Amino acid sequence: MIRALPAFVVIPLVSAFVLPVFGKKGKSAATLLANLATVALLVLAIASIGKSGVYEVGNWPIRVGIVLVLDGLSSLMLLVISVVSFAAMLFSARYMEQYTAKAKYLSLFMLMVGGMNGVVLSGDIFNLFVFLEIASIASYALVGFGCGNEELEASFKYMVLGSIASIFVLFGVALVYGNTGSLNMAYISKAIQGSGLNAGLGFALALFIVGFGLKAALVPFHAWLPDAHPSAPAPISAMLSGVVIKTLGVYALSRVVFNVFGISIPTGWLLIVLGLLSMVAGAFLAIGQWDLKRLMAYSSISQMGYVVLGIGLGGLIIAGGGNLAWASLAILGGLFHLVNHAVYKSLLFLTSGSVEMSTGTREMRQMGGLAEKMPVTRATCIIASASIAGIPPFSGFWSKLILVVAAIQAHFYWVAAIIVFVSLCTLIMYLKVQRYVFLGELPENLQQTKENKNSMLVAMIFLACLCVLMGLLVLVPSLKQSILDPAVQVLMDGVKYSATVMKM
Amino acid sequence: MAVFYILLLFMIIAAIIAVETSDLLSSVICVGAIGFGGSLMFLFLRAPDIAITQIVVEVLGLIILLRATISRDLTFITGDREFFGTVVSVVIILVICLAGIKVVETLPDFGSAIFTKVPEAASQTYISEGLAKTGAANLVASVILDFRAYDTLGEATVLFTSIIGATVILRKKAKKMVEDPDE
Amino acid sequence: MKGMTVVVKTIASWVKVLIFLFGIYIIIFGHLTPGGGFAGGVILASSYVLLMLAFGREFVEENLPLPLASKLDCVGAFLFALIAVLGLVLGGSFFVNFLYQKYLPGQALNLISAGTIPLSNIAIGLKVGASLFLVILSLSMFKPDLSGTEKDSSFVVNTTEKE
Amino acid sequence: MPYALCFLLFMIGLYCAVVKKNMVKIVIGIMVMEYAVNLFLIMLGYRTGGTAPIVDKTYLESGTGQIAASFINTSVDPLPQALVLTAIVISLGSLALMISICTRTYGKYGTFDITEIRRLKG
Repeated sequence: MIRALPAFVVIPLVSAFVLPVFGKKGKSAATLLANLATVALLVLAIASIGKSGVYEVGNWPIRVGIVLVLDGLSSLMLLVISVVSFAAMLFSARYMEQYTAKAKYLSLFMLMVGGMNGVVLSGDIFNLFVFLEIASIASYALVGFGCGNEELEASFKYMVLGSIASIFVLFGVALVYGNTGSLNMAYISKAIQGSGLNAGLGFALALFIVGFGLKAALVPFHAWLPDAHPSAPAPISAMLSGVVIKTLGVYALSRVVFNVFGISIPTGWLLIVLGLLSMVAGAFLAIGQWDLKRLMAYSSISQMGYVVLGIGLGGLIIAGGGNLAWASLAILGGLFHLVNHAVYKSLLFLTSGSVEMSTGTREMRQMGGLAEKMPVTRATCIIASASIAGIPPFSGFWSKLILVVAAIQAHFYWVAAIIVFVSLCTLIMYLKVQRYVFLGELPENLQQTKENKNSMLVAMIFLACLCVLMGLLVLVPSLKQSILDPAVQVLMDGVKYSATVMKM
Repeated sequence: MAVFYILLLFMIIAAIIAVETSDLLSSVICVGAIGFGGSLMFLFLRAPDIAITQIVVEVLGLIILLRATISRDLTFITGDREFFGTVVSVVIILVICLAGIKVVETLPDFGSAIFTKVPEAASQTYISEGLAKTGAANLVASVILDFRAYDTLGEATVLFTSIIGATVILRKKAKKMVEDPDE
Repeated sequence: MKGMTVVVKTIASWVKVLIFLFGIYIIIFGHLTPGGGFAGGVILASSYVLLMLAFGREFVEENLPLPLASKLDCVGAFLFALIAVLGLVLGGSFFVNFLYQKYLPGQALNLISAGTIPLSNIAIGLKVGASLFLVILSLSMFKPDLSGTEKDSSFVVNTTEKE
Repeated sequence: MPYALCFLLFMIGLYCAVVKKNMVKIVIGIMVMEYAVNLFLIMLGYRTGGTAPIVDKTYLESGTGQIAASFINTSVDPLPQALVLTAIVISLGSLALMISICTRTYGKYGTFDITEIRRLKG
């Protein structure tokens, strides 16, 4: 398996290099090729579960060359990326027929996937920056894909903030190199453990937190997300909300904070505060929205808050020398919420795309009564809404429950109260979606609305089934041990990462 | 040493002019000056590869920037965003600047490369064994195309991505008329 | 864009050849002297940009049409990835310099040395040159029409849709 | 001290990108930040009185073909140079995309002023 690690990057990149050569005529062949690539990635990601190891690119030893590192956390992220990209690609096969330049769209899509896989696998901090840029630049272009006024403006805003974030990350890399003389994350971590955190490294850590926080759209840095995510075509919104902010933001942040610099009490508190701010502000802003996709985008900010809160809470307990079982529960809650959110938020964006394609609008006040006209979309949307609001049998309930239990165990009662409160807000906003989109009077101009067909429905039903079944990931011990526990362990181990990587 | 200070001051002055002038064209030309200063600086820092790349990239980047500004209705957009926002950002930037002074002290002195102080730095291997292990006399080439070739794949891909992105953004018509492909 | 005067055109057509050759030199000797694929590729692109400035866009488009440049771009990127994958197949790991280590060690400081590094330089030079040419051509084909704030952007020139 | 000046250059770029309201000015600010970071990286690898990291015949010991100690002891760090080469090309790519977005937006609105363009709600 370890020998096949470059395939995670090579398959998407090579298919992206080949795809633009298909012009208008080879459109269906290009679509088929892109779908095959995502299926292959999905198979590889499933095969990589439970494996771990280091791949030395070019046979250079870890000190000299670049290494790809597969551990629990990266295989979890690979799985999430490939599941969501598989569904989004299936959905776009038909959805993107309304746009021109489909071959280029597919190419950019594959580049985005390749960039994210590269970020997840990289064991070298500069390499992480390079692949971060691939994924970000592809997503800037995809946000502006519609070329309308709104799209261009959102794309520009996203691009400016994203570029500033990238430069911050690059500056952080430069400072780290200036202080430790090394770029490999394991060696940097070792050097930091030896020398302790001086002002330069502390500043570099601050730059990393701001940079990755901008990519993750945590609250003080969230300005671009409510514009960018709704403006993109629906499958891209699903990718952006579902995986891009998680991979480029939360994954990179937790990798750097936990494994490279080592978690400390101030950074733990910082993550908790960022998480709480995002949760509360995102939820309040979302309730007031009337644009379907914009509401979902704000709710993404709020849900990312849960993830960062869980991870930060766990980090705080570890750094404070508390009970490690509580810490691992909090981190498990955060990571499990990350997986859940990837699935149901991408499903929600796909349903919004389906609604938009059929009705031609995103304004909720102009919709209504679509329940009869679009039964499948409606059913999947209900499942996703129930999940995100935390209704018991569905996936979102379990992750929120774990977070609440972890917060209570660690005596953060007010945090638990906020989690429950924000969950109620989430319930309200998705009841609003159900009420205005699917129930009520069917407006005159929407009488002709039809349900979408084929691949779009398959993609939505696939994700809906996952939403229902996802609870099994924590309820069935063997699944939990093979998928979630290794990922939690990576963050729990913290700076032991460097010793682990050097030994592998 | 003095040449570095002169060039850096030149770049900073050019940057201030580029930021503050109200004429967009002069601003773009000042960016060219910064890039030129940077290229000379790279040359004096013993990085001829970077100097060549910087100067040619500068030329093309300038053409791209000029393409965006020339023959446009260059309404002079003076002034900044709202006053309050400006003050807040300036204060934040000043705070970062003060922090930066602390940060700079932690770095090794200018002119004593960091890799000489780290016992297991990769750069020492590159210098002493690069030629024997890769056969390239230009050690920078041996690093970017052999030791760290994976980075270069990423870099070529970034360029590819942005060019595809640019052609996508500049394409003629974005949306087709809505039609049902099944019928 | 009819181009400039005949003096400029004559000089440009000569200088263009020189710049082009210089770009090729920079690429091919990238592993021995400063330079390499990126710098050389940018120089190749700038020779065409000079031609474009002197002769006008249409002339350059006849020489190197957009779809061809777009394909060259893809081919360059693909070749570089191919070298990497060949390293996996022939050398046992991704990006192994298999030519140098196994088949063609060459003598240090010679033109033919360093295995795959010159080949990678050529692939990257091709890719960078084609892609930068592409972006400058696309930008110069874009003609904004300031007559109104129309929704349908009919003024935007078709880039590579024709292919 | 040169590091501090470099840091100042970075801050000028950040100021420009955050405060200005002209789209091209924002792009210029980002470019200035990139120059500063590139310069900073190269400075980290500089040795006083160093040589460029390119081996030529004078640095090869005759007979053995080994690299002379005079090269090993004076060569500047090739690693930051490789990183900066990558970073320059990345910044060129993002510049091209940003300028395309600016040009296209200009075609729609006839201005580069972001306060006039802003159509989206906060």
